[in-house]
Amino acid sequence: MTDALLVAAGAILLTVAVGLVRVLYGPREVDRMMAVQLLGTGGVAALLLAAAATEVAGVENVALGLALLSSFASVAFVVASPRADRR
Amino acid sequence: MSPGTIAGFVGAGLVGLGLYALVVDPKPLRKLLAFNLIGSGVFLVFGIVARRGATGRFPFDPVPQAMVITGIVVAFAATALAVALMLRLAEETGTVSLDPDAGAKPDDGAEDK
Amino acid sequence: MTVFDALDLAIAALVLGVAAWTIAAREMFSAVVGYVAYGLLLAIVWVRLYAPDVALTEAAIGGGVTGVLLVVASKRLGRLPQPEAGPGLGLKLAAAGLAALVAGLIAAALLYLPDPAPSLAPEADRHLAQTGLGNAVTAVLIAYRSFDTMLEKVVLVLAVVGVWSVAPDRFWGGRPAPLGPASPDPALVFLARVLAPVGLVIGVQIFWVGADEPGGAFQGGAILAAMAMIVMMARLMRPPRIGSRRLRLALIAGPAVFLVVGLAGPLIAGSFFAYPAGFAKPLILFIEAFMVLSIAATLPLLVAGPPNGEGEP
Amino acid sequence: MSAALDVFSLLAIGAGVFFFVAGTVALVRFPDSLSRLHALTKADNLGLGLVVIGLLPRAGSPLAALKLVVLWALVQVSSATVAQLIGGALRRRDAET
Repeated sequence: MTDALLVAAGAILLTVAVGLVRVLYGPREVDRMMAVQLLGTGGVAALLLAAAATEVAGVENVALGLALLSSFASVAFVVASPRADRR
Repeated sequence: MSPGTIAGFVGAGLVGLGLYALVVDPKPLRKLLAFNLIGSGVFLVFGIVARRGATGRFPFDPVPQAMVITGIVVAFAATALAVALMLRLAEETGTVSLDPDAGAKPDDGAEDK
Repeated sequence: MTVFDALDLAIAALVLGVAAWTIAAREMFSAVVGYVAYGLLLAIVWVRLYAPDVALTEAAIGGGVTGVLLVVASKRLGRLPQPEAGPGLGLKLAAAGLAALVAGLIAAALLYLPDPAPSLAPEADRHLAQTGLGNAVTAVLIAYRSFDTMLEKVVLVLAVVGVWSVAPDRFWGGRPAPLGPASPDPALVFLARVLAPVGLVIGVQIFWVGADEPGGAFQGGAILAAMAMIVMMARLMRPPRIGSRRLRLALIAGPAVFLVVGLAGPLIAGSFFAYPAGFAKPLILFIEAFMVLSIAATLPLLVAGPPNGEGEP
Repeated sequence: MSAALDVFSLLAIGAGVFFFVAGTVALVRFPDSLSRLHALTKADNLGLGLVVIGLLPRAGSPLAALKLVVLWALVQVSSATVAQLIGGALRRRDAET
């Protein structure tokens, strides 16, 4: 069961890694931000699975922090963009 | 391999990548990113020293880990200060460059408000 | 064990790949996005190194707060003309050689680390009961090496002073520029209204459990700081006037309380920065509470930057 | 009983992984930004939700289970809102050009 959970975590990380090619190729800035968003959600899922598999104390707290904050860069992107367009 | 060796090599690689970009890239914000890469590489090396210090009750040595935590916070403070300096420099000279001649146009774009 | 090894190798390749992307990307914004992704990945690496305290710090500061700082900065700087002239091939090769040499030396040093590894973990464990704490990392930060941590808080205050000091004289004492646009998207206002109260509870909880589990003043304070930032981005709150006395008190409360307790050490416990036996844990939590306040005030101000006249109506 | 729960966990987590894969395929293969955004936010939130459901029976205490649910709700709210924000920014920029 532990191995299965780890394999699932690895599979999610792998798909997230594939998604990161959007950071490379864009073509638009939003596409790059979306890949980071995917990394946030996938990272939370992978951490939860790893936490259940390894029982290192406190990993759920890391996942909680990541869940809370992983969208901040995207919010900053949206908030900073229109100002750039108007000037 | 002892636990965390791979992460240690990642740390060494990050220091190398960051050092190269710090020397080669002329843009200040890119230099700042490179500097942060070096920093996190060093933190990872601390991390594997902490992991190797595992004994009995702890799977890690808490002293290097605590140092990394203060290090991350101080690195953020330094980054924020550097960004503030960069934005102010850009406001003064109208360009993003560390080259003293690049923005030497006293009447031009110094005040864009 | 093989599953772990494969996972570790994959994560290592991913981290190095994203790091290489941040220095190879042509546009500044793509590099910054790469760096944010890199920060999130590092949090996962720290979990694998059995360092959940560090992972939490990295997720909050590397992924959240730094992301906002850099994305906003790259957007502002990206509008200006960029000098393109890079160095010549010779310098590039020399730099690559230097970088490879340094990286190789570090890797070699790691291979020849002493075995068995020196460790302060037994020492930390032996005195843990005296502090009343369960989390050894928190004990190192606030009890064993408390002088470092106090000075590090002073560094944060100095950084704020440094950021403020680049303000033009005529704006001194005013407000930093707002973090968000004049008419924020209603969805953003909704997000700030939902996220901020939940984040407040989580931040305080992570500070509170930090005495015994992973977490602590830095992590909790950074989460609270991020919540203050999203509230400011949604324009539900303006950045405070930097001349405000209450703000300045909040900034120095952490190091000041720490210093006062540390200096009172000789009277109550027999030496500087020592805690009286049996009373250590409440005192540590007391100091940490003020540190949380100071960190939560400091980080958003570092992101907001100096007052530049845009903040005044 | 616990074997049945394990099977349930594996099924739910497997389905979650499937949705993550689907979201990534959409992100990589779909032709334009808006459809990528549309597919991605739904797929990976569903994926995380299924992973959380799969892990619920393994949570040590009701409080730990509650934490998992809160975590999922947080991701749900913030990623849905961010998708809305990004969509809005895209539309504004397309209107200008």
